Amino acid sequence: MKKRIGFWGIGLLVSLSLITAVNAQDTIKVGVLHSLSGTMAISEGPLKEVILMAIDEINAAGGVLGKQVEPVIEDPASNWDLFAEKAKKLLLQDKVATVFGCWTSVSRKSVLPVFEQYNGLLFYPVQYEGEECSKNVIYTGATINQQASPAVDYLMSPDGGSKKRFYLIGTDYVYPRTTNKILRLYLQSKGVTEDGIREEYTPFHHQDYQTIVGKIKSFCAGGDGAVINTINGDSNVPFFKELANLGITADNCPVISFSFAEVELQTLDVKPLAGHLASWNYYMSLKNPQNFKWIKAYTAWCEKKGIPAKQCVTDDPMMHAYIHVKLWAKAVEKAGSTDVDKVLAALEGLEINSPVGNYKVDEKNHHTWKPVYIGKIREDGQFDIVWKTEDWVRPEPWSELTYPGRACDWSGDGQGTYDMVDGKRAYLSEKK
Amino acid sequence: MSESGSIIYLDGVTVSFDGFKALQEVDFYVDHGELRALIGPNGAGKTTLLDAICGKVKPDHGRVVFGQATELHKLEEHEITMMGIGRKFQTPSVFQNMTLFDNLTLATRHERGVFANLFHTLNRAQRDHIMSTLQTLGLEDKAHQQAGILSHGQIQWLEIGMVLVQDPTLFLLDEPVAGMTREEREKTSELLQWLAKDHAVLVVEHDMEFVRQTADRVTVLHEGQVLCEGSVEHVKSDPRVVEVYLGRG
Amino acid sequence: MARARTTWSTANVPIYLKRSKGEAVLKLTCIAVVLGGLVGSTLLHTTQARANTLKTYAQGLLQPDTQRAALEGLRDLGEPTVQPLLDALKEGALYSWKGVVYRFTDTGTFVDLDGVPLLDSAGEALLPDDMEPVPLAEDNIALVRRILDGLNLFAADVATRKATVRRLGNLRDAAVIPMLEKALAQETHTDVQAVLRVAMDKLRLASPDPNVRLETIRAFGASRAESALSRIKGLRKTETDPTVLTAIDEAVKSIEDYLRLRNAVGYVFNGVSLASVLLIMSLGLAITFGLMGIINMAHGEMLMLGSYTAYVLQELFATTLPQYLDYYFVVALPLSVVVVGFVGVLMERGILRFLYGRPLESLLVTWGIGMMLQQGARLFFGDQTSVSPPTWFRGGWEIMPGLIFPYGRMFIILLSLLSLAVVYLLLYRSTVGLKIRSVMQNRDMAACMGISSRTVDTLTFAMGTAMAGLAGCALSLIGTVDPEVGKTYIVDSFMVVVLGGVGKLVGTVIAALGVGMSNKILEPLISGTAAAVYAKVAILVLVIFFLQLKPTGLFPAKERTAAGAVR
Amino acid sequence: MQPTQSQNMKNSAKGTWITAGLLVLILLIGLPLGHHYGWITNYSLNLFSKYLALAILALGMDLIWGYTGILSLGQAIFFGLGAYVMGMNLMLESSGQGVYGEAIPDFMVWNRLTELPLYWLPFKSFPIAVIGSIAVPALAAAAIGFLTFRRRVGGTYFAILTQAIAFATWLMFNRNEMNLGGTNGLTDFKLILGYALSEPNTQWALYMLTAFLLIACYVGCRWLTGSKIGLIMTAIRDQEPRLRFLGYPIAQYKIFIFSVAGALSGLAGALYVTQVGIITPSQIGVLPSLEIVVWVAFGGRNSLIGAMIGAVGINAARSVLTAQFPEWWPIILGGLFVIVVLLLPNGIVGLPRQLWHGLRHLRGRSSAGRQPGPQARQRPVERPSVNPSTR
Repeated sequence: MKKRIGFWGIGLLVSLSLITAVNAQDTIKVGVLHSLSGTMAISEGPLKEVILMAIDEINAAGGVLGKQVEPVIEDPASNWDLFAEKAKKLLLQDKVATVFGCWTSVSRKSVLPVFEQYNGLLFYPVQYEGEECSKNVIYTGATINQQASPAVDYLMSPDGGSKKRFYLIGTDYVYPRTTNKILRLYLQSKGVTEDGIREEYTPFHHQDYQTIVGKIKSFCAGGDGAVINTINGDSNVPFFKELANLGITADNCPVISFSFAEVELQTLDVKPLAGHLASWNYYMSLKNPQNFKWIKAYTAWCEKKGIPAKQCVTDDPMMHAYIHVKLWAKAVEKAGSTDVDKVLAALEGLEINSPVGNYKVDEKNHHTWKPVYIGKIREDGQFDIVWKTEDWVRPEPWSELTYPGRACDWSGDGQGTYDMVDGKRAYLSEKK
Repeated sequence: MSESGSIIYLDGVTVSFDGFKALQEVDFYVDHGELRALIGPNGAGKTTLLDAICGKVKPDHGRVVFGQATELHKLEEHEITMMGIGRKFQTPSVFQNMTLFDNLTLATRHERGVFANLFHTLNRAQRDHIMSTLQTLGLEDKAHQQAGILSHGQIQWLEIGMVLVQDPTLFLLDEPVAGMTREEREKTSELLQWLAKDHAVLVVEHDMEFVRQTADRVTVLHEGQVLCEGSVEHVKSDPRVVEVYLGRG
Repeated sequence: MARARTTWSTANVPIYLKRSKGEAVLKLTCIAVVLGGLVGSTLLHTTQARANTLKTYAQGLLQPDTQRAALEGLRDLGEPTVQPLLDALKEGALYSWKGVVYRFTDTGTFVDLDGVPLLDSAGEALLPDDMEPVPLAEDNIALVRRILDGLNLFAADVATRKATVRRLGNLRDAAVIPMLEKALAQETHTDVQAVLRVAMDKLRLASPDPNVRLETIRAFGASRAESALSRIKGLRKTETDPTVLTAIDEAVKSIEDYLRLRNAVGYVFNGVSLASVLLIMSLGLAITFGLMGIINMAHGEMLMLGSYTAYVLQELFATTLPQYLDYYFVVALPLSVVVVGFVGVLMERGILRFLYGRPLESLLVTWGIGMMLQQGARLFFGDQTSVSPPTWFRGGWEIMPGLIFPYGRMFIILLSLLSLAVVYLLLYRSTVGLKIRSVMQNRDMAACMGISSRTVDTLTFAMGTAMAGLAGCALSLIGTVDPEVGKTYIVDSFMVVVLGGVGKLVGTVIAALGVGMSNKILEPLISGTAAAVYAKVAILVLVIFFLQLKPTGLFPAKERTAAGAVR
Repeated sequence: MQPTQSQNMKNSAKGTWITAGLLVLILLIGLPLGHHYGWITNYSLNLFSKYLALAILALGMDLIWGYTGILSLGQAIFFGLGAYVMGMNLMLESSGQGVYGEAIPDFMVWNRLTELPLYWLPFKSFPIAVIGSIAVPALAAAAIGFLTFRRRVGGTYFAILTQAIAFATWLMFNRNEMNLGGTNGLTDFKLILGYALSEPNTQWALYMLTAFLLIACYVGCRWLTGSKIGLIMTAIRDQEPRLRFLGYPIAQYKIFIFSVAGALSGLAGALYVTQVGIITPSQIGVLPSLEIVVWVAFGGRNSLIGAMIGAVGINAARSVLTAQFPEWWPIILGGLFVIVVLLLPNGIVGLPRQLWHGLRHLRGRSSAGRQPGPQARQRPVERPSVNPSTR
């Protein structure tokens, strides 16, 4: 039995070195770090597809800097701890030029230290809570002012039913908590009274929403109430079923959701959700030529990959995931190198044509500019656009409400997040 | 005979398992240095009486008094055992995966608390005691073999041995000779008589033969009550006993 | 040039950039056109002319500064034909190309106002890159909305009408009352009429005439309409007229009294409903654990299999005979019992019977099996699927105004009672049950009496799992169908079994009720953002402390050595 | 069957030192050398020392389950507690370096806290954190044991209860109101005792420490199981009632062993968190607890070496397999459970002996070598009583 320890040790090391033995000189390696198994696979799987599709298109057009792009796919299996481990592997062993990946804020937070330590580059495609601005991350997803606050404004407008009371319900993790922290201030700034705001959090996979929906019903009874829903994943099903059963409909108590889109809807029983709202930067049903072309391309890709038509839908994070590959390629060409710092510099203010029309990386804060749409859920799991911002919205990683005067600048000799202290920038990094 | 002389004294003890009264209002005592046999048909409550003494069951009411004034029914099993009451069970229960020696090591009289045993190792005296006990049982050559391999009779002895090394003041033996050959029975009987010299022994036994050659007093239980008590002859001549017990062979 | 907008929010000020476009000249011409259009619309009235005016207004939409005028024009035009145009404008599907206005359609083509698609020479849809999207100015959105509302009030679709009315009713803007009155006059559908009246009542609360307010408030107080409560309370702050004030207080009181009562009833129902869920889950466990001493850690997964049976059948019906889609559930219920029961047979025959008398081992093995089943389901069905209940389970029975007992939950309550009865009869009133119990108490003796203990074991275990299957099928009505669905209630139902004590059904029933009720009574009591969780935890803690008093549960098995717990 | 205790008592000393020596050779000399000459990357070494930390956890599980026969489905609680206590210290060590640049950990900022909760304060000091990461879980274990064992809640009931407790703990740790980071748990550590955790040297030192502690724990456990306590543990597992009527206060012993196991788990947690750099509630719940069981069952539940092999082996396998075909990992793990319990009652280290037994009496009383669980039906010893001509 003593031999066995050695045996295992050796066996382990061999197998590890085997994994690391990936070699191809004349390609540019990029990492894809999305859960392909576990609870997040449902959402993250399609992202991998569009990323590969984008890489395909790039390679077909001759690659970047004349080299082919070679994706290295890792599966962290929806396990936060594995994310860090896999990220390390991608950066240290595969030496990838950039990584496209992560969905949940948890996973992002757990890989962040890795990327900062080894000066890697991560493109993060999902809408998130903001209050972060890493040198090594490009956040293409919406910040709160690009999704949540427009949603509130819509609900408070006569168009949205001029709501005065808001029930904030979410799954208990960083995204809903931070979003609601900011929304609360935002609502107050809009004259919503303390008793007009309710906050509640349920665990992941929570199933029993009887009591909560009961509360919501009486909260909304006045007809001036709305629900802001940041519940994650499968819990939405019992939640909306309960709403439907208790006869809470969109026209007396609309529920606006931030964390599920077409892909998730395809898997849910949509009937009880129909009529309720969502806020995104992109919908599959957007009526513009670029989107139409993109969807066509993706449908073709689905057929090629044998993805059933039912699951072959596009949504906001997919659009961002697709676009940030294109952004990266464009930036690399512009910089003439895959060196992270050069690419980051090239990305500043980079504009690109996307399925939501024009789209650009902010000159300073590593986030992106895009329009915001409010969509009404249809029975077929698609959305009717009921409202859109007049133009693209500037990303604000730091909300004025929580941190007045705080902003983020990586351009030139910018050092990231700073506070304006009597007209001068005080960078947080200097505090450390 | 007075209570003061008794080592164990049951005072109106009743034990019931939902409804069924295994013991009703039993008054019963054993004197120092006495070898008492407890007989009776199945379900008479013999085992239950031993259980009541060593705390395996708690009486619904009544007192179980040990020595002068210790009320056993208020104590935990292990406390009762430490008072000096050793029990051998009807179905032999020894540690089959341990050697005989280890079986006895566990039984050897010594502090039972965790920290007392954390660094405890047997001293020479205790080792000798264990070995000599094994000798008296004629098992010394198997000292370092697994108990599992012993014959049924030997297992009985081993368990008796485990009670021996606890060196209690009162022995409770439940059917010690069940499944033994005649030789083994005689040997056991000798052993018990030798024990009775300086201990009180309470034996539950079906085998009248064995009882006659071993016990000096006999108590007959029937349906949870003491039917009669006395020398083997006296008991045998009692018509009620004949009726309920011997009558049925 | 960048143009900072402050209408967006007072506190945080995102900036909306506008890409600079449009020369002054073009603007001027547009204004001219619009004015011309306005004139035209007032003069000519032939349909042809209308089409033209529509076009001219559409042109007007292109420029920010002429947009409003154009919209107002369209409003006065008050025509169904403007709807597609405005919809397109609202959702950003309106484009201009070479000065012509186009809509981009779902079919991926541009069509002009007459619906003529824009095609290239080959007849393919032409998608020029220099198409200019037409932005809708922030401050015009409300106007567009209003125009569309005006049209929707008379839309063909009832649901649309209702929705529009409700929304207008919530506007607190007395100005819309005439709109509604106009609609009411023309409305034929009774439901919509009712909705219209309520909406108007609500709006009347804002009426300047105190008497109007008074009667409206009294009406609401009498009808105990919760919907008006917050509105009336709000009124209290501003109201000056004393009589109205007293009316308000009375109304508020009567409504709130009613609500208190209603909530109480509601909590009880929730409790019972949860209890029934726990019961139907625990029954199976009670059988396998209580009778066989086997902890079936795969019980949750058995439940999952039940749910997936329902799911698969739904898909089958949806593809093969969609017209009977609703009846899939009728088939699913018994089938899930059969399927999962069969799985139970396999488990028992294949594995568990080698582990009798070693409960810990069987616990681990069943957990392993559960793990495999769970992942198997994940691989096969994907991660999130869900069953849509048959139409007759949608909605619920409004037992008292504003309190609805969902049909789905009521069904589960019934089902749990039913299965309880079945299990009871089977175990205690049938020869099978007699055999089962005899084997469980003394298999050797039973064997002597010619009962095949092996068959009985298999049967009993299968029965346990079958119950789980039934539960799963039923729970798919109110929850998700996913590989982890079993995890949701499994721990609670283990608690129920432990609490109830093995071997006695009544224990299980009472424990289920106890846990369910106390959970649902605690949950509202615990305020804060985590009631659901804390209630759950509290229950677990309570159970643990309860076991301090009665380590063998409420109704311990009546044997001389209480099974398992005390040794 | 396991080697008899008395042989253990005699041989344990010798055997222990031999195995310990071998472990030293492999873990403290072999691998570091390999690393020094660059055959083993930092990454692999770091990974491997994570396995070693988990091996300590497995040792604890083996004590309570393998030796004492008490199946606890809540060991991960104690692992988690240790990890969180240590994590709190690391968190505070690198405070002010978060995204917000505030003195308190980031998650507290978005949980609308302004200063540190009281129960965080003590763990500012490293020594207290170290002691705490062992003491806190040990106390927790003692408390649970006190509530259950004293009332003789055992066997499956104990398993279910611990499972429920694990579940409740998991729920609680997921709540952000606990101010322990909710689902995200504690992460983004920068320093330990002022050394940068990302430094290869620090990681090397941590590896050496882990390996050393593992060996120390192993020796400790061997000593414990070899001592009289070891006898008593086995006795509790095989014949609890008998032992009680030998006058042993069983509950005391169970509580003691359970706490020791808890302490080991806590230590493991503390080492784990420093090297993996994140601890989340997902490491606390029912699932991880049961995984620990399968490590031990796989390695061999009557042997400490077995437990360690199980832990390292299965976790190594996980790293490899989740990289190759992740979606199959749970199925493999579940399959392992079934196979091990059905076919390898003594795990892989027991395999040779088991085979030998199998050969010995072919009329496969395959019950040989099986440990009857605490609740096992007494196998009646029906053999004709031989003539005791022993004199």
